[in-house]
Amino acid sequence: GGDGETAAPPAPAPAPEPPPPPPPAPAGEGPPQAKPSPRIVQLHPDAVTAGGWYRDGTAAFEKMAAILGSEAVVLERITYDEGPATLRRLGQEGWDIIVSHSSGYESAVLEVAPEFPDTWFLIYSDLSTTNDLPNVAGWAVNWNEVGYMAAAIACAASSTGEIGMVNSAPIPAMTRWGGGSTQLAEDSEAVVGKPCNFNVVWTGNFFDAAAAKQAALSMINNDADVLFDAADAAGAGAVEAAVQEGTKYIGGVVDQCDQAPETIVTSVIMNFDIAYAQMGNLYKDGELEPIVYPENVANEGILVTRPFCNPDPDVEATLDDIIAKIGAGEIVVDATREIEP
Amino acid sequence: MTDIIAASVLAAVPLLLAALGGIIAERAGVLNIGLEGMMLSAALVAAWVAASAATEVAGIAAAVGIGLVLGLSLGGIMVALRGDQVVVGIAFNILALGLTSYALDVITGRGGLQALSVPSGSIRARIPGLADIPWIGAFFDQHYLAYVAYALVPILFYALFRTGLGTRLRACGEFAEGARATGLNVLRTRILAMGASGVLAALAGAYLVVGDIRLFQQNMSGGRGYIALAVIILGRWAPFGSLGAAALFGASVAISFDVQARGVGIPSQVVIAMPYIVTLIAIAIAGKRARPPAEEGRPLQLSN
Amino acid sequence: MTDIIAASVLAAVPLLLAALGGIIAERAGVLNIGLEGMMLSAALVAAWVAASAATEVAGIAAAVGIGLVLGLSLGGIMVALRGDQVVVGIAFNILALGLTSYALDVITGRGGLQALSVPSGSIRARIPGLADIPWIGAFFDQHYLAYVAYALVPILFYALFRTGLGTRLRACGEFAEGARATGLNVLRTRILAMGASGVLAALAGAYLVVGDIRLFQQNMSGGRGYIALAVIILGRWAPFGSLGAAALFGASVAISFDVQARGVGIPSQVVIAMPYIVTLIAIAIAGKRARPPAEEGRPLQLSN
Amino acid sequence: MNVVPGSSANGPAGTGRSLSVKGLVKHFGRVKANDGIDVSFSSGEVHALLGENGAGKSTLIKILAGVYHQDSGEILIDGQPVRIDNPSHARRHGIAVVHQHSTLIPRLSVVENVSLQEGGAGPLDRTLAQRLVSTAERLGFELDPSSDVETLTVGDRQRVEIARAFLADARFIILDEPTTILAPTERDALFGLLARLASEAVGVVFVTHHLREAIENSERMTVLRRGTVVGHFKRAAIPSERELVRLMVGELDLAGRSLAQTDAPRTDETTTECIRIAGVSGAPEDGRPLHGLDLSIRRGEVLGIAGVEGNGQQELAALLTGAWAPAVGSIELEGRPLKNVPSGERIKLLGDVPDDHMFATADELTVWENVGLSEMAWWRARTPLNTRFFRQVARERVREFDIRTPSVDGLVGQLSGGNRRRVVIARELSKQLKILVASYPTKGLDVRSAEQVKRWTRELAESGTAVVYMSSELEELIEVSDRIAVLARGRIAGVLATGEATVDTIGALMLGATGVRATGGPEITPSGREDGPDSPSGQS
Ligand SMILES: Nc1ncnc2c1ncn2[C@@H]1O[C@H](COP(=O)(O)OP(=O)(O)OP(=O)(O)O)[C@@H](O)[C@H]1O
Ligand SMILES: Nc1ncnc2c1ncn2[C@@H]1O[C@H](COP(=O)(O)OP(=O)(O)OP(=O)(O)O)[C@@H](O)[C@H]1O
Ligand SMILES: [Mg+2]
Ligand SMILES: [Mg+2]
Repeated sequence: GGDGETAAPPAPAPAPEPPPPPPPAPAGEGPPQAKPSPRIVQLHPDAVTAGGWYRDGTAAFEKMAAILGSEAVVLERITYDEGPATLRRLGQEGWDIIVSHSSGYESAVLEVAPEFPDTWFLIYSDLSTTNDLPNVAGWAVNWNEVGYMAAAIACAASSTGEIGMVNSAPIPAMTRWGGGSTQLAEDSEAVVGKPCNFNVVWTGNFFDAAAAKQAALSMINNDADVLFDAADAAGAGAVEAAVQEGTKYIGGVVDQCDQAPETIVTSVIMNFDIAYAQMGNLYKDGELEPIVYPENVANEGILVTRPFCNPDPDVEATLDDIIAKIGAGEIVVDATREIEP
Repeated sequence: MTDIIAASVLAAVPLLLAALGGIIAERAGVLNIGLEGMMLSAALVAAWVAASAATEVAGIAAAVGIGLVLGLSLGGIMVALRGDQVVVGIAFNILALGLTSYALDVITGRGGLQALSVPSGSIRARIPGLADIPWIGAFFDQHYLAYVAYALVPILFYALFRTGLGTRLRACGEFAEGARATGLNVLRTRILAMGASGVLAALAGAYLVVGDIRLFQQNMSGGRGYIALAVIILGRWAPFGSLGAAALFGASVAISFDVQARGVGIPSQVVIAMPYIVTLIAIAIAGKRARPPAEEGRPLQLSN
Repeated sequence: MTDIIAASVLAAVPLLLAALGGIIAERAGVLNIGLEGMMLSAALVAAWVAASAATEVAGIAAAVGIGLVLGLSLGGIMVALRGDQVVVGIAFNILALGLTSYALDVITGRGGLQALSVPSGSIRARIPGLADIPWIGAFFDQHYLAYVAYALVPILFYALFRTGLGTRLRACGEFAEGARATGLNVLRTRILAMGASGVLAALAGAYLVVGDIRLFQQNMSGGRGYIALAVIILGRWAPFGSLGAAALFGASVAISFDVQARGVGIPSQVVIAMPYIVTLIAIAIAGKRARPPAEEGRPLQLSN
Repeated sequence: MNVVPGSSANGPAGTGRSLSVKGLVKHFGRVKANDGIDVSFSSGEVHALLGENGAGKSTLIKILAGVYHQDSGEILIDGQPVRIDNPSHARRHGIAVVHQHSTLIPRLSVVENVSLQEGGAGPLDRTLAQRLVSTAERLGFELDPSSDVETLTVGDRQRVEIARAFLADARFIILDEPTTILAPTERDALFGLLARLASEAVGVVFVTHHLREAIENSERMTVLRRGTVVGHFKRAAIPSERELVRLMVGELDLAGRSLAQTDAPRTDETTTECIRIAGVSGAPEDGRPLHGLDLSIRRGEVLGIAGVEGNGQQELAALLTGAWAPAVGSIELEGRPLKNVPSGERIKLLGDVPDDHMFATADELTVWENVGLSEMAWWRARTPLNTRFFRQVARERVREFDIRTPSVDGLVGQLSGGNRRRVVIARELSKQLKILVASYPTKGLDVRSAEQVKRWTRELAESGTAVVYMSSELEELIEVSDRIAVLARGRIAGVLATGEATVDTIGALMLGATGVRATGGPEITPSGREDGPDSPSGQS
């Protein structure tokens, strides 16, 4: 799995309907009021089966619907360029909550939200700003921590001290992911208790599994013995390389244990459930605020799957220690750090 | 119904602009598969410049500039260096896809944000009398670039078939040797035609940004440059024909979305595949009677 | 070093297979841009059948079957119905992309895992003596389809240049009118060549699945069908030439990954754009001297 | 009429002895290309087919070849009606056609081309090359089976096609204007070959516009006019040349003949120099080199260029028309370097009749567009393009140059070979030219048209244009030129004034040329590179 915003298929994006003239925005009105069972809808840029990111995101959205007593309506394959028109149509149709399950919709949300003050526009995975709009809120995953955790587990599980990451295309989530891993490598003596050398190989896209496999093989050939990826669907190729060469692998975004039970140590995952439950509960209680809610290790927005797919007490002990230190603020993962693509 | 017509027009305009660009190149004997990449690059530039300068027109002008440069450069590779037109075109498109996405990241430089928004302008220039006519009124309630596109149809028709310039351009596309024998500089004509082709493809890209979705997104041309190639064939390499063909594709897009919006349970993949199914069928039907310019796609190999 | 050679071979084999398929079609006068879509469709079928039957060979056989059917169908549209080869090829590729991902959803079931895994077999068939030779040993420690690919190079060379069949095929690609005047059935020859082309493209797709990543992923052909078109040009439409060109592309992939894995900080954009930049430069350089089959890409338009 | 019984031929039993057509009709739209043709060809006989441009000769041949299908009428072999729907039917019936433009595959070797008709899918027949060589020997020439066809001269290609047909047991070999593309020296060789074919019991049919050729080399002769047979003669009863011409084209005004009889040259040293070529060496891409070429052409003169084809004519034409700018040496138009003359101006001043109409017309454009092309100069063309004006001009040209086309809106690709040639000439000759470069302008034209072209050329010169006139017919050159320059191996071997130019003096200068044997006689030309102009170092 990987970040949803990266998986738009290079399929044609037919032009959307023309936007209707914006209705006059009623001045001075606050965020919309909570309703008993609001009409809620979730947008995906790809098929909901296109990867764990969408599948688990949909499942979490269904749980949110259960909290609100609403029906969960999911729109798939809304490419980003169709975003504004789709959001506008949904706004006109008077939906109460529109959750965009990809940060790629950010600009569309910021453009359309002012026209529909009675609708909440929520966005999962990242939001740089709400633009002070009273009906926009975001859940922003701290990608640096994702990379930091993956690298920490990899380093702890490594015997050669060489760990590697198959990266995809240099979009910000992916460069921050690598940035977190780099930081861990620098801190590894102190945090993990042994030095680890971290390398990254870029493949340039999110679909070429064969290229990802080659990238993984090239790191294995250069002595890496634990790998992880930020390559979405193509990551499966890297997993295949690890299976074939008998090296270890840290899953990402969703639990990948099923995929290669002998190879996956554990997975660093997004806690979709907690984020979507938060959306549902805040709305139900009328406490939803137009801000950016952080998703990180400390608030369990980022998790490591337990039990481990391949249990290793030493690694788990190190991991518990790191989680505790992050929670206590003893380890600060730099959220602005990116690797040079 | 008016909605569907309006949606069809919106979808048809970029196809039309790109197809007109393709026609110029193909009539001169160059197969411009690079339309897709040119649209995409121009769209990025349009969004970037419009966002920085906070004025749409600057964006359009910059897009036209980049279109010209790209057209002339690809024209140079394809014509002067005799690079294989198909491979050069496709490689350019893939390259443009990668580089525009990268440039987008660099330009926006924001964590995870993947779009360059154009300052909201008045997106439509409604023509008072005409826009009120039922049904066809939708044609006259569009972004001003749409009117440019409409106007280009008769202009290009006239230029191609009623001026010496156009006749000579077509001579280069039909029979390079013959054109050369009459003293025409086939090489120059073809490269310049590619330049003009790039300008029109750029207008198509700019239209997507300023006239339609008001922002730039990775891969936002979404295959329209390829569909434009089909539009050209269905339109028989003629401006008015392409107008009709573009309208047909536009309508098929609008209708398929309308159907989907009404909740008829067609899988989204099928809806998305629709234009290409339509393309294949249409091309297969048009095939027997289609007569491309005789030199289309051929490297320039003049005897002396 | 052996590792890099092995990696190069792994990357080169599907390019080689697809390029050989492309050569057959182009030598007969048909430009098969559909290689990409054929690879992808065949990869899906290979994964699906291999997974269901739990045997790799069944998957390969099914892929070959679908490749034949696709080749003949596209050949029919391009040759018999005279559909524009470029547009039909591209439209087919985009369609194949959409439909394979849709089929993947349907086959794996909604909510299922987005990949069809092939049961692990012995992925490599090591040839005892040869595989131990230093350096070139890597060539003989590959999946058996790689050996098929190697073998096809001399076989295709022989078939094209040393048999009556191949001579007739080339005649159709060089001068359709002349071939017809000699009494050849150009139409049938070209359609059959497309069938053969589809089979080889399918082998390329099957290799990606059973010989490389052991699973099917949406869009997993990843542009290899397009790069194969460049391989053909660099290889000058000849089997041995394409072997060399495919090796070049394979090595450029392997080396760029290896350099990154060693922690040398080359910008990823350079790495990513590399194959396409290499393509553009190579094509521009090859351009002046490249001599494609004279009829390549031309519709079959015989005087009545 | 005229169903000729089998002749003295002693061909294998059971093979076709006669090939005849009855009431053959073929329309193209409103054009009746063949309008009820009855004719019969016999094996063992050489049969000439004559007729003006557009008379329907090529159409008849293409029907027999299976390229076209007749609208009505029938084809009979030994009196039995046969269907010929495609070229393989024709071959099965033993009919082989050598079209005006070779149907050999250029980038295959000779033996590969021949193997195409063999039908086997497996390994190429290794004995084929040997069989081909011995067939050629039997027919009296040599060929190199392994060379690529694209490297062969047109003459060699013709011979390969003939050998191929013979090897495939063709009983009838039909050649469309085989001599049009040949140098005079090669023509005699061809007729020798045709005679051999006839002696091998093959029925030979050939089209020509040269009456003498037909008279000297055929046993039978059929004259077509406007799609019907207007005359049919046996060798014994062949009428006079003049009578043949009358049959073909009606009364011919041969006044043009006297044109060149004005002995005094109309130009002298004082007339303005129009073109000066000084020390040009080197070769254009894919061309053969010129060596230190110096040439001066004055206004109002026709400078004839003599020489065996392939000795620099093409390169000289490229130089004069600006298609090739030499690195060494200079070419000036009235004192200005030609490369400094803007192409738009060049189009106006310079007429170019290339040596093959295939390379000079845009076949997919209409007659009026082709005629007007030069007028529609890059930046000068009037906008709007006055199509009525251009059509009107084209209509005048069509009348003036006697172009046989249903209308000026017809596509040039649908005209007969000779008429396409006339379109080019009409286009080029109707400009206000400073220079005309005419490369073999009478190639493929019927007698009357060839006379007309010569007359137009003279008229143009008299109006002050400098004309460079290439021809392989020495008589024609002598007739039309004021001076004659002889090209041999990329050099000017000499320049002769009207008085001194005779077939003998010119021939002597040509001897240094590539591809000429000292005798220049009718012996069979050996095939292969050593005699083709392809070899810049061919022996002399
Ligand atoms: N494919 C075609 N379409 C339309 N008209 C045609 C076509 N082929 C030939 N014609 C017409 O048929 C007539 C006879 O043409 P044909 O080529 O048989 O003449 P020809 O006797 O060979 O003349 P030439 O000596 O000039 O070669 C001409 O008027 C020509 O324009
Ligand atoms: N209405 C028209 N439409 C298109 N072309 C035209 C028209 N009238 C003339 N022409 C073409 O334009 C060319 C130039 O026309 P014109 O005779 O006026 O120029 P000119 O005075 O002879 O030229 P120059 O001044 O160079 O000597 C002519 O060759 C003619 O064929
Ligand atoms: Mg003829
Ligand atoms: Mg004047």
